[in-house]
Amino acid sequence: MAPPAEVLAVRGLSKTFPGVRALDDVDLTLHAGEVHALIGENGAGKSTLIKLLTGVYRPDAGEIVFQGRKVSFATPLEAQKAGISTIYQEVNLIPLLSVARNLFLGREPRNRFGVLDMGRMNREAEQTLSTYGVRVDVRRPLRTLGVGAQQMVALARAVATEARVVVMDEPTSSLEPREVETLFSVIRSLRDAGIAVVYVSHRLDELYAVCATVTVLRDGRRVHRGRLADLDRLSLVSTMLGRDLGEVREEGLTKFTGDHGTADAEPVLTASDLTVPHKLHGVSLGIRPGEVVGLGGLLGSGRTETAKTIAGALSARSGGVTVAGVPLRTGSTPAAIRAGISLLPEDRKSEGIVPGLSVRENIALAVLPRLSRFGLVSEARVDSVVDTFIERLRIKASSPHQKVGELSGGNQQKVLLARWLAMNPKVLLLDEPTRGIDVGAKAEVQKLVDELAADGLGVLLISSDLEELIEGSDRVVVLKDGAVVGELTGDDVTQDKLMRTIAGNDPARDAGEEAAVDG
Amino acid sequence: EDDTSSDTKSSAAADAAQKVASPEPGGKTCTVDAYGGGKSDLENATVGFSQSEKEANPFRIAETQSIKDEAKKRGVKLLTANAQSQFSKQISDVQDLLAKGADLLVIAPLNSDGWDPVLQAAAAKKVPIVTIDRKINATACKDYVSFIASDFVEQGRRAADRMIEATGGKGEVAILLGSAGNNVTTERTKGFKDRIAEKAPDLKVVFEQTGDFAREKGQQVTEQLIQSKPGIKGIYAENDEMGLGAVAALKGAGKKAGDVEIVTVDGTRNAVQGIVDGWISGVVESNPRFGPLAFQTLDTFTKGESVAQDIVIEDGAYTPDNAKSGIGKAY
Amino acid sequence: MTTASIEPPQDAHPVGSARSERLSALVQQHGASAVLLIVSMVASFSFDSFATGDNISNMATSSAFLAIVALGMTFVIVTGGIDLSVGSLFALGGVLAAWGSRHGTLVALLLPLAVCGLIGVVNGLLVARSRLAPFIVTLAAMLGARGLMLALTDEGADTYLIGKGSFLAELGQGSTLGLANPVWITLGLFVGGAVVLRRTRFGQHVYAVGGNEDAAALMGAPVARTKILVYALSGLLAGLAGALNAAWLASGVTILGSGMELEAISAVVIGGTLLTGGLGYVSGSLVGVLLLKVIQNVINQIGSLDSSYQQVVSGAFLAVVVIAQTWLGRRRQLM
Amino acid sequence: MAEATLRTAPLDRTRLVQWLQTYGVYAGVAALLVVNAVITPHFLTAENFRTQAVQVAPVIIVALGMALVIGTEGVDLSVGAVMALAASVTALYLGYGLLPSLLVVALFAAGVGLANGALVAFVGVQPIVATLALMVGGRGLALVLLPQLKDLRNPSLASLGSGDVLGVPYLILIAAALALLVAFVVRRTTFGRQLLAIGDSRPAAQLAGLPVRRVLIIVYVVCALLAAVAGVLATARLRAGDPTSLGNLMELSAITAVVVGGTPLTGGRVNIGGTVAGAVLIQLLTATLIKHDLPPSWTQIAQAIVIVAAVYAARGRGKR
Ligand SMILES: Nc1ncnc2c1ncn2[C@@H]1O[C@H](COP(=O)(O)OP(=O)(O)OP(=O)(O)O)[C@@H](O)[C@H]1O
Ligand SMILES: Nc1ncnc2c1ncn2[C@@H]1O[C@H](COP(=O)(O)OP(=O)(O)OP(=O)(O)O)[C@@H](O)[C@H]1O
Ligand SMILES: [Mg+2]
Ligand SMILES: [Mg+2]
Repeated sequence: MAPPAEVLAVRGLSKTFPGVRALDDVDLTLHAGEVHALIGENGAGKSTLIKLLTGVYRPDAGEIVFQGRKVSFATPLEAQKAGISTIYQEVNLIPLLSVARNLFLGREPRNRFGVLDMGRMNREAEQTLSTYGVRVDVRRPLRTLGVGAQQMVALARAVATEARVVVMDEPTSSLEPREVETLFSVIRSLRDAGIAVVYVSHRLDELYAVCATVTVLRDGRRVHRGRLADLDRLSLVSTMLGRDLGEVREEGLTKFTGDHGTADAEPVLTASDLTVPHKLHGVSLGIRPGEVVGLGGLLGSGRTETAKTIAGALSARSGGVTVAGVPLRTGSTPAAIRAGISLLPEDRKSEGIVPGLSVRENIALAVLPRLSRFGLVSEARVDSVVDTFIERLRIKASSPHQKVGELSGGNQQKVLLARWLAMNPKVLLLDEPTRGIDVGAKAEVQKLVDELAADGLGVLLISSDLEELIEGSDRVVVLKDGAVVGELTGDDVTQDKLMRTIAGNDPARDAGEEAAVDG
Repeated sequence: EDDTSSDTKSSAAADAAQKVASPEPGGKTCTVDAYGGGKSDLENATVGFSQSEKEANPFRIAETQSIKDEAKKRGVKLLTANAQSQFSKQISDVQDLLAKGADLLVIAPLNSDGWDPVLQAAAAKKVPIVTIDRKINATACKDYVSFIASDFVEQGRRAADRMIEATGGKGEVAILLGSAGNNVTTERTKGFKDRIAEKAPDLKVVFEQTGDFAREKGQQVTEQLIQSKPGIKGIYAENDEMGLGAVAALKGAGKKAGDVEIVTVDGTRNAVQGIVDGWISGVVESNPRFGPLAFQTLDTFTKGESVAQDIVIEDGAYTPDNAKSGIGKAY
Repeated sequence: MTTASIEPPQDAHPVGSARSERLSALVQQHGASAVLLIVSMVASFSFDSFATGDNISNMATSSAFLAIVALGMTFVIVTGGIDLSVGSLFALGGVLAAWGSRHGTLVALLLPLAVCGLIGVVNGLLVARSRLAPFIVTLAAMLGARGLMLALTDEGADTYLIGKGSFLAELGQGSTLGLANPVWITLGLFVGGAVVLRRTRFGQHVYAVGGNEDAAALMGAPVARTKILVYALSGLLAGLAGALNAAWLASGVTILGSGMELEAISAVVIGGTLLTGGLGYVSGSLVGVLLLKVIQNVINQIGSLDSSYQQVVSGAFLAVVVIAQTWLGRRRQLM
Repeated sequence: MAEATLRTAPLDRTRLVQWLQTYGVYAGVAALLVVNAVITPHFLTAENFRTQAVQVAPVIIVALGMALVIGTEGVDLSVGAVMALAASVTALYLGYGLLPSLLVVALFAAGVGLANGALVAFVGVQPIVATLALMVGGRGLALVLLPQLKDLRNPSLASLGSGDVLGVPYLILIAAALALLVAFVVRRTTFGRQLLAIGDSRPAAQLAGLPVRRVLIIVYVVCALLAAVAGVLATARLRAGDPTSLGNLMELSAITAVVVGGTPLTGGRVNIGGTVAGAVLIQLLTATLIKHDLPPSWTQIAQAIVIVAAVYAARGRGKR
């Protein structure tokens, strides 16, 4: 059988950012109908490669051959017109524009006066989206949709254009399992239509589910290329991390060790009957010292809201939070922090890091008043705290004075963890702590959470990664539509039971929880 | 004590009332018949007054006050508006006054040009207009009735005369200009320069910078001036405030009264006091008390008699000779 | 107790928030209109001379020029930018039109458009290509344009006049069907502006650039071109407004336009356009301009206010309106 | 070999750009000084430098406050109005002595700052519009309090305006002290770090438990207080309270000084040294143009060009 035609060939691509060799002499070939996995650690250069392909950045060296012709796109628009369409990492749409306008931006249907044909646009948008399982009023601003739905809009947008190559940079980081399935079926139909797909993800299962071939990047260089089926998960990880296979095997892929014996201690944190209009309806939960409580649910089920309300970032209309038995003034982040609650926010980029400040300043940000006297910062004490945590969490930065915005995702997450650990909290609320983080860093973060729990910290763990939730939590509370719909403890904490509870048809749901929902 | 002070003020004001310099007999006049419209009675009329700038400098305060006082004295209903130095606002102000039923208009224009829309609207309603302190570039007795004001070019000339006298007609002098784009600035500059060129060619204008009619700006510019031109003999400030700013600058630089001759225009109390103190060599008056003359003109006009088209008022001048005695009538 | 009141769980939140979302979008878009309506009603009851044909047509005419400037400003602000140069360009446009009128109507109209549009393009290039902050770029343009205007008029000493009865004068001063020509032109421009902003690709790009510039670039919107175009448009409209104003006044008045940029910005913001970009309405800006003019008119109707009190009242009013706007807008953010 | 040059070339350019970003303003100031020394008579005199310093002092003081506000991603248009307000209030209460009147000035300024801060921090109004309202209303209030310029003959006020220590005028000393103080606050205090964090990413600062509203309010109050100090000093120098024209367009001069000095309008970074240099740059430019008696049209065009050039030199690196 003759191999399918080569659609895209990249040769010797290099790109240097000030101080960083982001990409170094990288090759990549794609054939029609090939679903190609592009993997690597955070900062390996995956997104950079994609941005070079699509005209966002200009390469320093190397060439791109697309459908037999040497190309050099000046803008993403040119690439898109030529037939390379892309879903960039992080949802990249316009939040205030309507869903339909987002979907059609740049290729709007126009009537013969050159004026947009809104009727047609809305109709077609509705149709297109419904094939992706998204049924919404397409005239609404995009941001009123959940992140998952937004991601599906981005997907629909990318696929709807007449593309030969579709590039997806971590498209599933904010999708729930059902939506991931939809995505996979879209990818398969693209493949069958002879379209090449580049797929970037840190979730290995997904790669094995859809991809046929793989390119592994490490520190900006291509270190492997081949059929995915030829590599098992462990070898893939060891290639990616550049470490010995045995070493990786020994450590295992997930770092959670499981149970922490804390069955009958008094809860360090209780939240009772938290109600936030339109978002939460009487959510109650308790966390004991040394316990990791998972919070499960679909996108938009109110997990983030629960965490934010406990941390005082959202004000509850009713309900209360106590820390070690002391009631907390709700709706005030400083009060919650003083009481010992720390929240690692879901949206690391916009709510977590302060990108323009250094690693040092980011770590010291919350704890600064404690390191100051009369408002004057004691640099020596800051240094000692910062050095301690950089070492303890193994934060990789060129120096403590490097800007956090320049770090890789995993290291940014560690900086945030350091910020909170420096506060010596009683409870740690982790909202998607490993989203968008490579396997290596993920394992490190998970190990850290484990250690913290062992030290007696109460942890609330929110994750869309069911595996992580199951392995990491002692107990899982499940939310649906802003209310608690179930709780799994002990041996019930299994993937299967969790799925069923999340889906809302859990037969084991007992009367007590029913009452909690109604009360 | 309030009473007495206001008494002395008003009696001083009476002293200081405007006197008409021109027209000489035979100048152009205007009557109701020529202008269009019918006779009326000022007593029962509503007069609209549009002021150009905020009442925040002595000239504007005295001007508005004089109009208000006169209206009160005559028992005439007065509507007022203030354009806050924004020309487009003044246009709408006057239109608002018309819409509110003003039968007669007194306008202190912010600018000489650009009055077409207002004049048309007034003409449509046959509302007579008297402009004060600045001229409107339009046809007298057609677009407006008369214009009562000082002659700014003449003020510039007289300032030049005073400067020539003070400096002996030799040396280098500087001008502190008013705000750019303002007719008053243009005319006071023209009069001054023309007269210098004509009468004292040895007096050189070596420096012209705007002080925006404000004291602080006058001070700052003068500070730069005396650094770069230490030999400057005289400073002509186009209003008193800038002149007083110049005085502050000279004081700050350790100069003594009389080292630099300062001539200003306006006649505010502070400036006249400056002459008494020896820092200012002369002040050309620009009399702001337009009330009596404006209303008298309107009265005469509405009765059907003829009034002059250009009523140029006679401005006084303050010199070291009369400053002390005249300070009472400064405003 | 809460569960009892919510609808079928699956759709509860989206529907609920969609409804209030739409409501507050409506308020955001029409809040200024409501305020305008209330103020106008109160004014017509309080002052006999307010709701008269004369007064209304005066207000309409004198709003026209600011409105045209605010139209251009709306485009700029929707992209998340700001244009401080419009006041100077307004004055420059007027002077150029009056100067050009000696060489015929065509020159009188095209010259200000060309020059002011060009300055707008330079603003746009500096903002879009050199990535300088719009605030500082247009601040410099404000100084530069005023300098140019002064240079053209012998430091403001010369005022060029527009001949009576010329086509230009007729354009500015005449009226059609009882409405002044500048008002018609303004209305036309706003209808055009609304179509362009809401119903053309360029308009989509304007929103996209303001909503999320990086995303817009990745989605293939021509970010730089869009920015250059909005600044060019703003300059063009400011020049046009200046030219029309000059035609109306029959002269190129040199003291116009200072502070106009802030007036235009206030009008746009009062009209519900977010200064952060991405959201805005052309019609809102028109309402914002009218609101400012009505307030000024009401202050004049009261008639007895000292000039300094007038300023205090305008400041207080502005504060009240933006507070109201922000509260309404924030409800929207929270939903 | 070729490889080596390829690698170093972009780095050198980067370094040049960085150098310009940091020191461009200082280079500009130096250039203007050199040019003036050559072309302007009587430029290199102590008197002249003193004049320039005294004139620029109020601008610097206002710009310091403005820099803090800009650091939080805000802007304060009301500083000129606060200067006018300070002039009015000083004039009104000077009868009770200089110190009492200064206290009242501080109260008024703090009031304006509080109003600005509350609008920004609590109501969430965009800084530019919030402070625009106070810019209009504040000057109106100044005029309501003191309808016209008033001469002030208070000896202590006069000595504040024109006195000196060892030949260095108080004004310069005060401006220098305030600049050092503000620089210290930005670098060394919790407040300074918090301010920058808020300017860089307000949601992150909020979630990190920083007292966002308090910091914002303090920043606007400090800015207003600094503007009031500048207003009092200008009043003292003028020996008159002038609510009409004092501080006119000061907001624009201050913003220009800050931005030309390398502080981005997007917040999160404050460059105090640059701000001072920025103010000095504009002052020297204006002085040059005035001393050479150029007409206003030239002055404005030249300022436009210098502002753009300075900001262009200091601009952040482009994407590509
Ligand atoms: N615009 C930029 N300026 C400077 N450095 C950059 C820029 N973009 C990326 N980098 C650097 O280039 C390297 C590669 O980044 P890239 O985003 O391509 O990584 P990635 O493989 O996509 O990682 P992740 O899995 O976290 O998305 C990193 O060190 C990153 O810090
Ligand atoms: N598919 C959707 N359609 C409409 N609105 C949605 C959807 N998903 C989420 N939302 C809205 O977004 C809000 C925020 O949801 P959010 O994603 O923060 O919840 P979550 O349970 O924390 O999920 P996750 O943390 O996995 O993103 C919800 O209150 C809901 O109103
Ligand atoms: Mg990436
Ligand atoms: Mg969430």
